Amino acid sequence: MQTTVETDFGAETDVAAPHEIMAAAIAHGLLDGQWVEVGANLPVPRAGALLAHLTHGPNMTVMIAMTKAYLRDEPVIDEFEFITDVRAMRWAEAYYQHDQLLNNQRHRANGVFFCGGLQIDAYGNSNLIGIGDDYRKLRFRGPGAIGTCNATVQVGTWHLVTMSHDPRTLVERVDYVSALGYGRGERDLRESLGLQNPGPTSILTPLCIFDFDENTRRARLKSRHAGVEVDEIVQRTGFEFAIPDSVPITDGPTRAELTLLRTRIDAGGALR
Amino acid sequence: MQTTVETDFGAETDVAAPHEIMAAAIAHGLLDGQWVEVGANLPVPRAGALLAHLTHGPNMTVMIAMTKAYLRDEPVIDEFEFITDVRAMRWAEAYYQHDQLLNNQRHRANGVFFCGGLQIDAYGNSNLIGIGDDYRKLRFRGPGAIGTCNATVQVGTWHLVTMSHDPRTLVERVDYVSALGYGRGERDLRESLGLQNPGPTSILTPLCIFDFDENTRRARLKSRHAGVEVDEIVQRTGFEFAIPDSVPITDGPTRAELTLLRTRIDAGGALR
Amino acid sequence: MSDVNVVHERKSRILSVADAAASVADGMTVGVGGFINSGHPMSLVRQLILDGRRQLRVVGAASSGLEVDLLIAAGCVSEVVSPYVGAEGLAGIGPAFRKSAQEGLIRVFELDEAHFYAGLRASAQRLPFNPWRAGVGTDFPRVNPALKEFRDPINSELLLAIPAIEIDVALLHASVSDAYGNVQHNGTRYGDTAIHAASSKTFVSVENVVSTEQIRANPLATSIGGATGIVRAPYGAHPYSADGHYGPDTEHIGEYLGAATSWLKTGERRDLDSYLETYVFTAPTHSEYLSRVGIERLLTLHEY
Amino acid sequence: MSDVNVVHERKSRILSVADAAASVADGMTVGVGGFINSGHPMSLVRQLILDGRRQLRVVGAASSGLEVDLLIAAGCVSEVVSPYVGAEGLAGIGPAFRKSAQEGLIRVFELDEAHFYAGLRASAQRLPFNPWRAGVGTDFPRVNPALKEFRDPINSELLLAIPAIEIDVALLHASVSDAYGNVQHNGTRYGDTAIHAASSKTFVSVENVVSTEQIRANPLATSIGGATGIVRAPYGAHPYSADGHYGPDTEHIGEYLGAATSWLKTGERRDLDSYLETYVFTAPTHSEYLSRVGIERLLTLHEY
Repeated sequence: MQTTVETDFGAETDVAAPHEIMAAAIAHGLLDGQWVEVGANLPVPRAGALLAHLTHGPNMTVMIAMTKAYLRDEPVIDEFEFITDVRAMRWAEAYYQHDQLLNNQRHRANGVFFCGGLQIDAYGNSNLIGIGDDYRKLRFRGPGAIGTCNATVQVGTWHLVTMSHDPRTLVERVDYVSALGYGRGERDLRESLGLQNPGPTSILTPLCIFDFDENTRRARLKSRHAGVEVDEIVQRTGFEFAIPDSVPITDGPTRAELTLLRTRIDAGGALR
Repeated sequence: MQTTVETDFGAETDVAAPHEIMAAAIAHGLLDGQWVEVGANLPVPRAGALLAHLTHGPNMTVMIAMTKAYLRDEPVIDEFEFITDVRAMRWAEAYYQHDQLLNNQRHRANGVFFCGGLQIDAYGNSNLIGIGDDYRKLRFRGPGAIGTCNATVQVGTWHLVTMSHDPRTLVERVDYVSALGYGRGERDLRESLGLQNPGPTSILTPLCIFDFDENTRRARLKSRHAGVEVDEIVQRTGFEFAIPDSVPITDGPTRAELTLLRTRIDAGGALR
Repeated sequence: MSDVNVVHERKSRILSVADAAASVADGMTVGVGGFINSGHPMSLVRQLILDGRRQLRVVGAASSGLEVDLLIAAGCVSEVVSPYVGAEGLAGIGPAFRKSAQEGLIRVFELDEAHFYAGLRASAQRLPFNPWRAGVGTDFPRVNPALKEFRDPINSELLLAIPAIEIDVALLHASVSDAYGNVQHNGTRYGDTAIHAASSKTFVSVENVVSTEQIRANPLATSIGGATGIVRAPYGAHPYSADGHYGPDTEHIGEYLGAATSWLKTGERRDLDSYLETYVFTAPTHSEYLSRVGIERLLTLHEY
Repeated sequence: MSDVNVVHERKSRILSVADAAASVADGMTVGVGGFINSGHPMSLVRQLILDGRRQLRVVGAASSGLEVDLLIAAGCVSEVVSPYVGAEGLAGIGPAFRKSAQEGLIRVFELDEAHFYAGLRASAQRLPFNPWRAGVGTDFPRVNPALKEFRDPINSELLLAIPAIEIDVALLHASVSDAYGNVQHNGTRYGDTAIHAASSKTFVSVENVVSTEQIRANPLATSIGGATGIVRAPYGAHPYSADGHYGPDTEHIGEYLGAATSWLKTGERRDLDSYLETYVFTAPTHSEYLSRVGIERLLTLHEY
């Protein structure tokens, strides 16, 4: 699989940027018919979801700025700075009143969610609460969990995602678990807690993709993005992880996908 | 207080019918600013609520066919056979989506409710479930409690009301309590159960009004409608009740109220 | 980019009455929307009878009408979950409901409308239960032990635990939808969206299928943003009203009531079987049913 | 019948910013509507600061913006109930929120947005709690012991009990209302109706007061059918957007953020005090505030 593609239309360069590779990897993992949130100010998951929608997801339910949208007929899809941007409303087939959305979780099992974190750990737990041993005196107070605690329980499939591949973010153990991954790797933890999905599928970063060992539930290297060496990943990761004998290159955008990204989804170039 | 009034406008006769007296008694007990349901196919509470709205209740919130309405400007207010009659929508200032209404009980404390029953007992309990000792083999299966169990807990004020003043309806003890009044008269029963209002205020019938003794919580005769003798009430009631030395006549409609009833609220004559 | 952008097209969710009803199997829990004399998905209800469905747990509306009574009369029902089955002034209590409950032919999941929505909400929230206060001190937990008294874990107050009412298939009727399941009701929607939220699948019959552009012109009106399937059914709520389209056909409702009441009073099913024969078994499609009713009658219902 | 029919007239619910805010006393729980950078009732928020309110328990939106940060910066707040306080791309975390939480100047009622709505719903339903599953196995019950793990009374599944979030006064901003408190939002309404349902009183500032006839033309749009009071406040959400009226004033938001970030980074309040002086204390009415912002700036915000 070729990840840097040559193209002479729409792109300033024919090499996919790391964020474009992340978006393509997200898109390739999405299935037609799934329900996916397109957050504001989260350009990579946004682009990945829209890329899937435009390529193989005509029946995906795309939630954009709290509206339900079908965007395959839009020549260029605006990027919004704010989730409250009313420009999304012109596409709306329905509104998601926020409190009612949170009341209606049964149909969310068809959903896919991308969970960020101040810290993400080796067992796929996420922390948006803060950093520091004493909760009453955090060294760094986070913004709060938003809806990550709940979404990671209600959707059918979820991934962790970070734009900061560094040892402060990717840690052995989060200071506070605000979204539960695999705990400390206890066997059948999520099942015993009655949580409906099996846990996070992967951690997506600008360098690589981790998945989780079926037995230990620890993150392990699944693929590295084109141009990234394994050593760099090891150095910039705060937890130890298994490395397969041969580390494949992440399945990045095809030429046509890169053009779609650059001309219709990310015309503003947020990913480059 | 004069309950049969002479009038030469709008009324076929100047004597208030029993149902008109009931409606007036309901109206006199309602306060401006209260929230009151105007049910379909419940002509007496409907007329009472509307009479209060037209006379002294411009700030009452009137719920009619699941809409919020202000009806003082309507020359003649239609009577609906069905709660689903969309003709009410032309007055709607808001819709009450039924499931959301049932989610929003905090603001209902300002409400007044009229609770019917297959049976109503001496302690103000109501039964809409059925009649018979064996629940699995009822002699008479009722329609179900609808929302009476909940409404009689959530509103600030409520009354029992029946159109059938007979010993089968007004019984010593209901076969099944579907809306709780004062139980068997236990002291502080409702308070100990955490129920927010103090219990039913009265039982309204075509013959009389009962209220409840502050100590025993049993129904006692409060007033008789014009033309009704106490003996008749005793004979047609299935429970024993205290009778004051002097039984006042129910405070029926004034001449102006009777005209309002007959010309604007009950033009079809359902109460006569 | 034609290689990636035109392969798949958005799938229409429109299907036939029979195909929608085929999602219902014997023994399932089926939700039926509307409210008393309005908004019931009657083409789908009749199809369940035609299909000979048995042992259904029927979750009616918070106030159910005679659509539930009809299913009982046709022998499809083992249990009814609803706080009310009747027809207001036309019939205080559904006759087949009354007879079948009295004789133990069906079970009644006895509850108040607040419990009803608490149970639906639990299903929508994927919870085993929701709490409710009203009902403590009444006979509800005695006649329906599934409503369990408990002490709340925070203040130790006495409450009822209402178990989740999980619906396999919801059948609703609405004003319009596009081909992709974006449904818009007229009016207050009754409890239809709560039934939908509690259900694994939702099929909605509609008076009109409209363009997605029309849906997008007023997204606030979209009551269900993605029904499993949409059934074309003009007059689909007949003999009940469809808000903004037509009123109830009280004469036809009276015809059913007469037949069902005769069964209640005499034990004789002849009138009821004749009703089912005329309006279901020998009129096995929605259009045949409407022909049987007659266009003249239908045209009289168009006011408000 | 004139003797009975004209005595009382329907009371207008329109009142001034100051009179609405006067319902808030020190120590109360105050709900503030909107969502991140949109729809906050800023004339009312500034009035709380002007009035010198202290020790407020502030229930922000499920995603709160800098309106909560501003109240914290002004010393009004003892506790924040919100799953998020920030400004998306403008500021990942509210600076005054961050500083005050880190230094123990405020408490944070730590919870997820699902818990937030479960707690609001409990208040609206007059229940001591509502259950929720997500959160078991996380650190939420440890850092916020009010979220209590328990076994459900039906299946013994492990759940969290979320206590009722009871609000004394809710402050919201919407598009229009009539004089009688029939409020209509544009757009999705965010969580405003849930905050209203959990509150004893609700005051709503609106861009326009409209006739009841206009309200009646589209009752489906009525989001709150009877607010306690209505405040006339064109540009009332500034510097945040008001859906369908104007976009956010990112320059003004940046001015606040710079001042608050300076306090966070240096401990020096000078810029923050200067902001408060300029836009609150020396501009004590909504129109004086808007004059300070300047009509030229306001007119640039009218797109979409």
